[in-house]
Amino acid sequence: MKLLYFAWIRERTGIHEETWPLPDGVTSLRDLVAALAARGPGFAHAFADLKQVRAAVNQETAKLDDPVSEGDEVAFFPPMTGG
Amino acid sequence: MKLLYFAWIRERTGIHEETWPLPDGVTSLRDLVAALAARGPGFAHAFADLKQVRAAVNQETAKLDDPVSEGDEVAFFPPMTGG
Amino acid sequence: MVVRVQRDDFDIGREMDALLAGRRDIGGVASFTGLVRAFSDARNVGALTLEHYPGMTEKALAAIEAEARERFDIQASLIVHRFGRMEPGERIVLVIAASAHRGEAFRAAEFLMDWLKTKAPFWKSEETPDGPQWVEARAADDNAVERWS
Amino acid sequence: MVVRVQRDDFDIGREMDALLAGRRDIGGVASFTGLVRAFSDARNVGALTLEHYPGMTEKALAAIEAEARERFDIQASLIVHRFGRMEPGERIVLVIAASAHRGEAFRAAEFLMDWLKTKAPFWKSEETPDGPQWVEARAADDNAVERWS
Repeated sequence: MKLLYFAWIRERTGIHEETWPLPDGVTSLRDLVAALAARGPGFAHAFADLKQVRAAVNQETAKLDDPVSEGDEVAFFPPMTGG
Repeated sequence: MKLLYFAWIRERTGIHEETWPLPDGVTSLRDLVAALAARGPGFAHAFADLKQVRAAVNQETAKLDDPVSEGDEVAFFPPMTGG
Repeated sequence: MVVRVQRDDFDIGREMDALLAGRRDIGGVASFTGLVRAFSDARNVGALTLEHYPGMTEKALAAIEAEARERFDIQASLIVHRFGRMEPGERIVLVIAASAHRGEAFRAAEFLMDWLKTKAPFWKSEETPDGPQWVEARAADDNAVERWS
Repeated sequence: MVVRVQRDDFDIGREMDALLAGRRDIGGVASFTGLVRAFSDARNVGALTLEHYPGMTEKALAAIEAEARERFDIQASLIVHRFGRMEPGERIVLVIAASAHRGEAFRAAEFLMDWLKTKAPFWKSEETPDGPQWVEARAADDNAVERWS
């Protein structure tokens, strides 16, 4: 799957964009966040406070319990501050 | 005094701007309107429905019972439709 | 603070740039541009002629702007109102309100327009298939002004 | 209907003219321009850098505009949002809403701005005396917590 990180989530993971294989047993965004947070301290820090994390699946805003599958583009970012 | 007429009041009186001596006994806008309405059919028509007439004395919006005196600039016009 | 009454058209970008030149404290700028519509109250309008009261108009616009600055937290504002003959699609009036905060800017711009409609000495005559017709003041505009009083 | 995401500045007069070219049914056009302020939450801001999510941003802006057209009686609308680094006084965002009636134009423009703040994937980083700081979403504007939890 394609993963994207923005703003301070990008800074903490140290990655803007990557291709990552969907781990076994991961079916929801919640599962994916748990798997990512286990990748190292930067990722753990990025996902430490889920109240501050938003996500999109295939460029549509998504909820934690929404499904994810191989081939999806999943993005993580803080609350938006446009305008 | 200086008298000004705008929009359909100007059309009915046939005058845009004139100098007119303050008639004897005229102390309020209400008196002035009565004196003007007696000047002829065009003036009578212009002031036939006072609900549709607004006035300004010395370029400030005025009420019918406001005073007028020689030397004033008095304007008559319909409700404003700017913007 | 700018008020202007003129026959000529205006350029909103240039007006805004001039109003805000050198400012670094403005977060948002709300504007409203009024245009001549080809239809008004279900009748065709070929063109509009705006008559005004030179001298009083400028004072009335300045008073409206002062009132807006009294009521709203705005750092800059502008009113430009045209007179004379204008065809459908042409610009009639521009108001701009600039503030640190967007809500105040929107509120002030709408206030400026509401008051302009009933407190500035302009009168519109429309060219219609039945000849020229003076535009009547709308009850809706009177209500809009009452909102603010 | 126009939505655009770009690094370059925009000219509000030119945008409005292009949006309304040939129209004769528009009575009023409300606009809002957001600018970089030199002060934000009582701290000095030297400049702002806007990051966005290319691809999703355009979709989000189009969805916001479609929602505005659903809710308000508007005949034309535009959103232009910049990204990249901008200094105080520079323009960040422009929204325009055009309608036969001024109330609808104002309402739609304000709606576009409100939704842009929380539903378009932009993130602001401010250059402050203490180094770069990500701008935090205002609790009052952000109902996304419910969606997410």
